[in-house]
Formats: sequence, C-alpha cells, structure tokens
Amino acid sequence: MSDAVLSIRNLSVEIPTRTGVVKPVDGVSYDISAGEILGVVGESGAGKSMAGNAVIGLLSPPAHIAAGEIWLNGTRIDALKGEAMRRLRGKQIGMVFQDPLTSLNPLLSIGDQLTETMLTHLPISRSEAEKRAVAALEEVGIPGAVERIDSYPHEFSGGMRQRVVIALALCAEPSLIIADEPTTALDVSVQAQIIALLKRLCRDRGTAVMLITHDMGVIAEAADRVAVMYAGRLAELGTVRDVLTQPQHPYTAGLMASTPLASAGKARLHQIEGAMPRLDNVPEGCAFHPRCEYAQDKCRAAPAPQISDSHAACWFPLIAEKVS
Amino acid sequence: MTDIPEQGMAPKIAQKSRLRVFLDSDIYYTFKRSPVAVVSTIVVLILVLSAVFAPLIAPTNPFNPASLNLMNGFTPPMEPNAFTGDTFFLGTDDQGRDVFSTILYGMRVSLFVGVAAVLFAMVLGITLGLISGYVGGWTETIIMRTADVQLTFPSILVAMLIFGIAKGFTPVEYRDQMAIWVLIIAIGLSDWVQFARVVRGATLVEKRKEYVEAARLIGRTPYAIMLRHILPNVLSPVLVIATISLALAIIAEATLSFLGVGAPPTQPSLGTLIRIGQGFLFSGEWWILLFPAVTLLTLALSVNLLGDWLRDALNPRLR
Amino acid sequence: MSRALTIAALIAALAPAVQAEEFTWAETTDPQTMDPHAVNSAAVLGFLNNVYEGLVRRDKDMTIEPALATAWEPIGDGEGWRFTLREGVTFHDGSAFTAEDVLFSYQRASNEASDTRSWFAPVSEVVVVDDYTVDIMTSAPNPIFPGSIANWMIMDSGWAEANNATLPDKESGNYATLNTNGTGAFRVTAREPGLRTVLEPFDGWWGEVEHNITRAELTPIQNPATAVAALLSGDVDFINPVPIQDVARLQQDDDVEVIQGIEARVIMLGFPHEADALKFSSETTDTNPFADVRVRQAVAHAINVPAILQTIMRGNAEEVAQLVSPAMQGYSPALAARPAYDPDQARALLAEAGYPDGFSFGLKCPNDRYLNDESVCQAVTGMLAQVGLRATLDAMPVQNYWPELRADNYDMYLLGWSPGTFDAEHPIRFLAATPNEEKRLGSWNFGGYSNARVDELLPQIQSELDDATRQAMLDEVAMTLQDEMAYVPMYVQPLVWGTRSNISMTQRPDNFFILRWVTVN
Amino acid sequence: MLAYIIRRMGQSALVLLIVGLVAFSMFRFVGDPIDNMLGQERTAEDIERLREQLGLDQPFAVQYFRFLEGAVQGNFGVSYRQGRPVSEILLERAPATLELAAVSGILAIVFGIALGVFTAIRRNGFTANFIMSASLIGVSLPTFLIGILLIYIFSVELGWLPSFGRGETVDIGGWSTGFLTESGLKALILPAITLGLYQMTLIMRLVRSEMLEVLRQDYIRFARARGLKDRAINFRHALKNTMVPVITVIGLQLGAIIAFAIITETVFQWPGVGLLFINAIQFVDIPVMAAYLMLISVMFVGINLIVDILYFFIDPRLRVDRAGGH
Repeated sequence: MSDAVLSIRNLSVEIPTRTGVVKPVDGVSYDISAGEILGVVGESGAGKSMAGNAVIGLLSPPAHIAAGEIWLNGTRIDALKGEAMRRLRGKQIGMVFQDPLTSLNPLLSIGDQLTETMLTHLPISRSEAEKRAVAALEEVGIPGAVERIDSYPHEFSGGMRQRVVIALALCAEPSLIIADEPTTALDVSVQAQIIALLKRLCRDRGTAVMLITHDMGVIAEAADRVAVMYAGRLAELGTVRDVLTQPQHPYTAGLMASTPLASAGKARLHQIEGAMPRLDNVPEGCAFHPRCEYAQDKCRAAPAPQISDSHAACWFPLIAEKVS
Repeated sequence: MTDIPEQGMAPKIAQKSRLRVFLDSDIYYTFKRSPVAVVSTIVVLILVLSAVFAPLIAPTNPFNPASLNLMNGFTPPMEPNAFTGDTFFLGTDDQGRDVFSTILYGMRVSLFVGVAAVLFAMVLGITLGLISGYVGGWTETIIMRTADVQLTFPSILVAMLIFGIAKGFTPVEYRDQMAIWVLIIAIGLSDWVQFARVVRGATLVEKRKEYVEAARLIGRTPYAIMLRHILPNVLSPVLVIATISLALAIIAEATLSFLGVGAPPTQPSLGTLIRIGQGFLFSGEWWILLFPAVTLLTLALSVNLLGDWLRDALNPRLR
Repeated sequence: MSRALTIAALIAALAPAVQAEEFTWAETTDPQTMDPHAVNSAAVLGFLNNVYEGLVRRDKDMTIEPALATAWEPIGDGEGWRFTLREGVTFHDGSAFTAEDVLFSYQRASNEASDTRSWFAPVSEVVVVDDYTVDIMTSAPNPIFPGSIANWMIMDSGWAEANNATLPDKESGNYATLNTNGTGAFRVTAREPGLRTVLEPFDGWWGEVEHNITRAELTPIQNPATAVAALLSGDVDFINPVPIQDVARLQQDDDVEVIQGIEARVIMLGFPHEADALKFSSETTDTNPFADVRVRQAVAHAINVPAILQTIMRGNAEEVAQLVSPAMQGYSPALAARPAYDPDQARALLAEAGYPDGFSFGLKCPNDRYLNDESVCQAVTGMLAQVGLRATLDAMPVQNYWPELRADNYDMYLLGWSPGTFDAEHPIRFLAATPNEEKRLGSWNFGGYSNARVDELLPQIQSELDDATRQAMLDEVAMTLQDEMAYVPMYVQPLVWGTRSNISMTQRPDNFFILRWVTVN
Repeated sequence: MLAYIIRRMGQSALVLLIVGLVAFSMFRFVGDPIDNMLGQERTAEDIERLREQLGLDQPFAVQYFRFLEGAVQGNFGVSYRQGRPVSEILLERAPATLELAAVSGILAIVFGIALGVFTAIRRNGFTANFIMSASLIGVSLPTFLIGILLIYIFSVELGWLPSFGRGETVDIGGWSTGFLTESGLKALILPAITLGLYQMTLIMRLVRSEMLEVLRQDYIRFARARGLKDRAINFRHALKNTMVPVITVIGLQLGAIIAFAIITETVFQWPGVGLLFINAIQFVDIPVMAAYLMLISVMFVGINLIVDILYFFIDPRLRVDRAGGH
C-alpha cells in the first residue's frame, strides 16, 4: 500500500433515491502502483466508472462517498472538498473520457485548452506553456503540432481528438490517469493505436493508470492487473495473466467465455444466463448467485467474502480445470 | 449476454392500473416533492374549474345586458350601494356589473382564447414540424423559411396584422361573434413556430432511428409512421412549450385588448377588464383594476410555474 | 415653525423668477397643422386661436367681440356686412395688417383646397373699400354671418406669397403647415409635430395683456391615465380633458384643480330612417322597425339618462331634449323636457307598433371619440335590453366608425354634435335637412331623415333677420324633431379641465383653450 | 462568408417585400383616412376629390406598386396627418426609440445574462430559486400594466421620476439625445425598465436553461477533471458555449424590444416611432404605417445579419473557409 500511487479501501458510493439507497460501488478495494495499468472491467452499471468518478471527486450529486478511504500518494483524498480537490484534479489525477467528440470544448482552440490547463496547475509563464503545449501534442503523435496548435477540435478526426484529450490529461504531469472507456467510441483501427499510446506514455512517465473498460480485449492488450466488478462489488482482482487464463470467479469465467478473444477457436460463445441485477434490486448474499451455475445455499445467505488469499470474491472459487 | 428479457419489476407493472402507474411514476414523485408544483396545480385547477362552472358560481351573468342595473355602478367591495342598497363581494364596475362575476366570466374568455390559441398553434406547429422534418426538401425549406420570417417579426405585430386583415375579410354582421375567433387565430398563428421547430428537430432525430426505418420497411405509410412512432416521442417538449405558451397567450390577449383589438367589452376577457379598470386607477375605484389584475397574475403565474416545473421534470431539450 | 415659514417664503420669492411663468399643457391630440385654413378641426382651430386672429372673436362667454375688426354693420337690406379694420396691427414678422390681408385670407380660406370653404358658402364677394374697410357681400341676407366667422383667421398675404404658401396644402404640406405668422398674442417659436409646440408672447400684440406667461409648451399625451399622472406629478400645468372618472380624485388633491363646464356637444342616438330592413337582426330581417315613430319613442323612454349621468358621467353632465344645448343661440326653452324614463311605456309603445317581444339589432358606437362613449353605449344596450330591444354593440375606433356609418352599416348609432356657429340652425343644416349633395345639406344625416317642413323652414331661418320670427321657426323645427323622434338626444357632454392649483384660467364653452386668459400664480 | 452574407441579403429583400405586401394589405382595413383629413363640414364631393388625390381610388396592386417604387428610392410619401415627408418624420422620431431600445436592451442583456448564469450555477440555492420564481411575475403581467403601475408608484405617489416624455433633449447633428441631460436620463428610467423587464426575464431563463444544458456536457466534465477553476469553467467554457444559441434569441429579442416599444411608448408618451405608429393607426396615416413596418423589418433584418456575423466570431465550426480540415 505504501508504494501504491492510488489506494482504495472499502470504497462505497451511495445514491439516495425514493425507493431507498442504491450502492453503485460497494466495498471496493484495490491499489495501483506507479507505472502500473489496472484494468477495471465489468458490464455497464457495474460501478466501474462510478469508482473512477469517486476517486477524482466528480460524483454528481446526490451520489456521494458513503464509506471507505481513498489514498493518493500517501494522502487521504476522499474527504477533500472543493478547492483542495480541484487542485488535485489535472495536477495529480488526469482523466480521459470515452467520447473524444464531446470531451473537447468546441469553441476553444486546442492550444488554448492545453495552456489553460497547464497555467492552472504549473508555475510557468504563458510562453513556456505554449511551448509545452506543442511538445505535448508532438508527444501524443499529432503531426504538424506547431501549425495545429491553433486549430479547433472540429478540425481533427476522432482518433486525433482522443490523442489531444490524452495530451490534455497528461499535460500537468499527474501521477494517476483515469481512462474511462478511452477507446469505446473510436474506430477499431484506431483503438489499438490509442491504447498503445496510453501505455507508452504512462510507462515512460511512471504514471499509474486506472483503465476502465468493458472490453476484455483492451484489458488483455494494455493492463498489468485487472479488477472485475459486478453489481458494484469487486468480483475478482489479479494480474491479467492470472485472471484471463485462470479466472476464479464464476462471473469472470463466464465473461471470459463470452469474449471472442479469450475463447478463440471455440465453436460458439458462452452466454451467462440472466442479466446483472438493477442496483436497487441487488439480491441477498452474493450478488451473482441467481446467475451462478455453482451457487450453493451459502451464496444465497451470506455476502461474498472479501478478496484475501484467493483473488476472487467467491465462496467457491473455481480451480483451473473447471474452466471449460 | 444481454438478449434475455429484463428481470425484476416489468411483469408486475403490466398488471397495475393506470392510476397506480401514474402514482408510482417519477413524475408524480417529483411532483409530490415540489410544493411550488402542488400549489400552482391546485391554483390552476381552482381557477379553471371556477371559470368552467362560472354560470353556477357567479351571482350574476355579466354578459346579459338586460340584467344590469346601471345605478349599481362603482359599488365598492362589501359595501352597500348608495342608491340600490345592493352589496357585492368584489364591488361593481362602471356598468354596475358585479366584478366577481365579470372575473369568473372573463377568465372563461381568457382561458378559452388562450387554450384554443395554443391548441391551434400546437396542431399547426406539430403538423408543419412533422411534415418538414419527415418530408424534407422543398417542403421543409418553405415551411422553415416562413417560420424564420415570422420569427423576425414580433408576435404582437403579427397578431395585430392578422387581426386587421381578418377583420376586413369578415362580413360586417358576423364581426362581433368573430372577434374571439380572430383573436384565437391571431395569437395562435403568431405562436406556432416554436412548436414546429421543436417537433421538426425531434423528427429529424427520430426519423434516423432504426424502429422508424423498420416501420417503413414493413410498409407503414409515412402518415402512420409520423403519427404512431414519431409523435409520441416529441410530446413532452411540446407539453412544456404548450404550458408556457398558454401563459403567453393569456398575456398576449390582454395586451391586444389594451391596444383595442381584443375581446369586445360586452364579453370582456381578463385583459379587457384590466383595460377598462386601468381607467379607474386614479379615480379611487381600485377594485375594478386590482381584482382582474390579481386574477390574471395568479393565473399566468401558476401556469408559468407549472410549466417551469414540467420543464425541469421532463428535462427536454427546448430547441 | 418660523424657520419653515422663512424657507417657504424664500421658495415663494425665488420660484417665480425661475419658472413661474413657464406653462406646460397637455391635450389628447396634437394640432395636425399650423395652417389655419387647411383643417377645420377643434384641435387645430382651438390652438391657432392663440396665434392667429379673425375679424371677430369670442369672449369668455362666447359672445362675439371685436378683434381685427373694430366694428361691423349690415349693408343695406342684408346684401352683406361692412367691417372696419383695426389700425396699427402688425403680424409677428412685423408687417402691417391691412384689408389686402383680409381679401387674401378670404381667397385662401374659401379655396377648394381649403377645409374651411363651407363657411363662405353664403358669401358672394369680398370688396376692399380702403386699407381699413372691407365689405363682405352675401347672396342672401345673413344675420348670423359675423358669428360664423370667428374662427376665420387672417394670414399675411406677403408672408404667404414669399413662402409659396398662398394655398393650403394638406396632402403634402407647405411652409404654412409648420410655420406661423399671425397677429395673435402668442407666436410659435418651436414646432415639432406630435412632440411639442412652444409659444412665446408676441411683444407687438395690439391687445391688453392679461396673462403673465413668458413661455408655454404644448405636449400631446394620448393616454388619459398618463395625462392625469403627469398633472398629479406636476409634470404639466394643465390637461384637457380630464377623464370623467378622475374628477373626484383630482378634486381631492390640493395641488390640482378641476374646471368644469357644459360643452356645446349633444350626445344622441341616430336611426336608419330610410333603410328597408335591419342589417344586424337575427329575426327581424325584412322590415325596419325604426321607421315607426313609436319604436323610436320607445327607445327614448327606455333610456334612463339620469342613471347614465349619475354613474358614468358622475354627475358632470346635463340631460338635453334638443339637438343643441341650452347655452346655444336659438335653443327652445319650452321644449326642454326629455321623454321620461318609463320602461313600461316603452314596452307598451313597442307592443302597439307590433313588437311586443321586441327585436334584435346592431348598435354602432365609437370608442375613442366622445367622453366615455363606449361605456354609455354599453349602458344603453343594457337599458334597451330591459324593454326587449336586444342590441348587439359594436364599438370601434373613430377612424373605422365614420366609414361604417357612411356605408349604412348600422341599425342604430351614437353621434355627438357640436354646432360650430353656436346656433341652433347648425344641427338642422347638417343633421335634420334631407341630404342634398348639391346644396350641401344634411351631410351628416346618415339615416336620411327627411321632413318637408323642416327643409322648407331651414332657408328661412338662415336669412331671417328678426330674432322673434327666427326663434319661432327654430321652435317649430325643434318641436317637429321631438315629435318624430328623429334623434334621441340624451345629454350635453361636460367639459372637464384639470390644472395645477397655482394656475388660473377661463374655460370657454367651445372647449378652446385660450392661453391669454391664463395666469400663473 | 461574403457569399453567405449576399445570400442573406437576398433572403432579407424577400422578407421585406413580403412584409411590405402584408403591411399594405392591412391598411385597407385599418380605416379611412379621409374623415380625419376633412373637417366636420365636409361634403361627399370633398371626400371623392381627396380620395382621388391620394390615389386611394386606385386598385390595391397599383397602390402597392407605387409604394414600392417610392420606397426603393427612399421616398415613403407624405404623411396624411402632418403633411411632411414620412422619412423626415421617422428620422426625427427614431433617436427616441433607438435610445430607449438600446438602454432597455442593454439592461435586459446584462441583467438577463448575469442572473441567468447566477441561477444556473447556484441552481438549487435559495436565492436562485427565489429569482427564478420572482422573474415569472415579470412575464405574468402585461407590459402596459407594469408601466402604469410604475408611473403610479414612482411619479404620482413618490414623485421621484417624470411620468411621461423624454425630458430635455440635446440635438447633436440631427440626433436628439436624452443621454446628456439629467431630466433626459431620469425620464429614461421607468420606460426602460418597463420595456426591458420582459426581455430580461426571457434572456435570463434562456441563459439558465442553456447553461444547465452546457454544464452537463462532457467537455465541462472534462474541464472539471482537469482541475480548472470554477470561474474558468463557468465563464470561459460554459458561458461561451451557452451564448451560441442565446445570441440568436437575443437578436430576436432586440427586434421584439423595438416592436414592444409600441406599448411602452404609448403608456409613457415616449415620442418615438412606436407612438408615431399608434397615432398613425388612429389617424389612418397609411404612409407612416407602411414606412414604420418597413423600418422595423429593415431593423430586424439588420439585427439578424449582425447575429449571423457574430456567429462567425464565436463559433469556429462555422468558419469553414479557415484553413484546416482533416
């Protein structure tokens, strides 16, 4: 924990609604070290983005952190408010959104947006910021950065825009990047380039990355470790190799089996019966039990165990042979 | 992994009564939580009901000239008239008409004009919006250019122009009965653009969606597609605009009355009553102006507040 | 206390020096031209009476008194009138007033382009006898001629020629539309049509100065409520008219005073005498009930004039039974009684005429012409409804009203008439004579009322020199009109002016505001 | 951009033509000018003669064509009522309306935007909610009534401000301005508030809803995620984007201000073109009415043109001829 850039402990996010309190994130814990890429994977609504938003302090009310701790470089940040939190954002935590088409302000040139961000966080002059802006664009692979610095977002293609977004997220040299589905909105041909770029930049700088995605392919490609989330809870946590080749949680196993990449060569893709429960209707016990083919009475009665020795939150973790 | 029907509450909902569904809906929930919405709804309801049932509530019928006694003129509220000894709840106006009754009947006229004008604008705007959004091409250009031209011209002038023209085309003997309808058309015509724009925008979006494509492929006529598929999707922004337009129409009617092109004084609307009443502002007969003005304010304000709340609750993009 | 008094005294002492003689007033309409011969309207003539002068003028009680003429006498047996002109009078630009100017002004005012032409219909010739004597010849004896030209204003011939304004031009205007050169007590020093007109006293005026004004400004204020507000807040010193309903409020205010009088204007109802059928009835579409005198009498009995005066007019008007008010020359005192308010008799008369259940019809009314015209029509509608005469009221602005009446689009209408000559002959000529385009008779007799005896008496009245004989004939006409109920006269419209209380002035019954009678205290 | 402006001008010309036609057709129903031009003692012969002189006996199309012919040359004819060239009268009156409209417009825009931004940023605050509700009172009362009430309170009862007119004006090269005298400025206050209140409310509500919409956008979230200061986010990022749709509406509202001036000018006896128009209706002064409507349309067309050009400066997406592309 001490060497981790980001450390999340028992994080719970709650949203009060008319029918009761919903917990999109429920007791999640994980660490990310410098230069490490943690893939956070799960279906939509599993709470993976919510956790990211909680870290950067951008939960939209009435969602709020109800319990747990968030540590960044040894400082606890979950209770930080307003101005203190703002100073962290961009400076220590960068964020990349899903859709590069909507992430950039259409009315400001990309140079303006870059220098503005740098000037907000770094004690540098405007001319220095402008120099760095060009450098940042070059670094993310924008050809002709010097000329393009005054261009507006609409003058770039989608992939180029996502490069700009990455440059923006990294320009104040944060120690953590939260990339929320950074490739989902892009053409397949561009996806790999962006992932490679992200990977390279973070490795070079030793930036920790929380890579939020629903795409196992992206995880396999980029992540060092992976956290699987289901219904707001952490289902499995481990190195990419372990989780992908030897999933211990039945959900992860199902997920893998349903992914073309991981089940390459199989005659037909596997399907998990049923759907993830609505967050206001999470079943008692282990959240996955209604869909789990291995479910026992214990699963129905008691919540899944905390991730400890094994890297799955499951009463009956799968052993390697069980993966069919 | 997602093709399975959703679990949970879906089957239960089908069994519930429509009322139940409404009472369980988010709209009703936010509604209950907003005192402003509740109060303004109650006020609007009271006003609308008392306008509708004015003949039952009002002590006199101010539209029947034979029932008036001029000597009752200018009786202050709750005080007996110096000549006749009659007492009136909110006093009387210059013609000896009971102000309370004229307000009830005037509200009828105002609401009728307002609602009818908005309905007219709505039907016209939705139709033209749907057509121009769905058909496109020249039809769209003509309709939307007309809308632009009209938008550059303020509604009050448009209404005055239409009023003038309509009055000229109406045969003399029908002019009096026509005044109200002309007013409705004048206000409605100056108001359709908003509806058309919103509906056209929404139609353009919906038209590209797969279900509309599918409906077209299985051979539904454009008419059916627009009516069954696209229209329901644009209803909530239309509802919001309609509410706000209603308040605007009521005010517009009052303003036109002030400029002397409104409802005839023998069948006064709230606007006409205010026009008449403002002549007595300095003379001490404050009740002739105050009560209709307060009624108009209350009505328009409640409708506006309701529209405001609806806008927030339905959160449509009002473009 | 004493200090307050000192300050008050100080203010009183300082105030007049600064602005006491400056006088601002507001009227509903702006005089549309400064040309005294272009438009024959009260707004124009009333205002220009302060700038231009006629041979004669009317005094505070409307009697004719010398102005630019010092004396006048009939010529022979009524061939004309000889006017002796005042000597030593100069126009505002300094040029002298002579008989030439009178002849010029006659030619100008009687020209086809002039709106005042009808005044000179009786005139055959104007002869300049010498510089200060003028003979005005009439085609028939005309005893009331001097009284009929009080508003004929004399313009300087040299000035008009120099400025290319020898004829009035109301279509496109000329120099005289915006500029003036009269002999009156005030000269126009600034003229911004529709905004303001500034008057300053003419130092070379021949008359004796009664006023103490150094500068006066007229601003038109169309909205009556705004005008009342301006008077109450002291932004203006005088407004005309005061809305009837605001009289009581203004009277209560210490800073403001209300001057009331009875105007010459009689408000009456008119009928479609000649029409074959009603135009706006839902059931009576083949006959014209108003052609029956009993129906017209029923109307007269159905209307509760005292109630209208009591409420709508707030006790500020008087009922009248003839086409002229009692203040006019030739009024018939013996015929002063209006038909009594008697709904039962009205119903009986209707039943007798064959309409026991009454009938429906259309009543036309202006809504911006006379004081509270629309309210009066509403009240009339209500009163008629009580005897079964179900009127549909159509009230409209005056610019739509006259065309509507000319097109005979009415079953009954409201009309106000103010005799320009202040003589009972005037309404007979315009309202009671059978319409005759050539003789210019009955031009406002929309309903086409026609009575041979009235037509016969009119020219005799016009030329009769003996007052008693003339009055007898006027009485006969008035009696005929009453018996036949040609019109239903209701009341004489009041004149209500409002001033700041430090102003004293005289109100003339023709509603002309004469600035030289104003004193600022 | 030039081509765009030229096309807009073409469309505007068409608009003007249509407005002219509509306006002209209206005049036939306003009433008959003859009665106002002739006195009580006129004859039917006088009426015919004058009608002929004014060309009123001509068919409608001929009258319209004549009017257009003159209008193109800047000649709107001679006022029936004042007997002076209409263009001269309009030029004389225009400063009053333009000054009033400018002050009201600035009031409406400045306060509208400021309050709109405030209520959007503090969307759930008590003050913001109060402002939102109170603003509805402004749009729930007819303008004329607000004007009359203001006169009653501030002129009659309190005696602080003049009840009518422009006060003293100073003439600068044919432009009469009320900005330079104390009484002129005082006289502006009530009419400007009356006229601007409604538009202010509209702008405020529009700015608020657009701003809320913008604040939900991804690029605002992204800007927040980059740790930009609230002020930069609200004013640099959000407000600028809010202004794009708002500017169109503000343009239209400025036009509406000039048109609504009719009512305000009537209530306050403000000597502008609106009052002139109302008086013209009353006296069936057809040349003045026609010229007024044309003037108003020209102004609207001009305002719209300015709005369009403004877009080029605000929204880079429209600057297509600017180098770039993919």
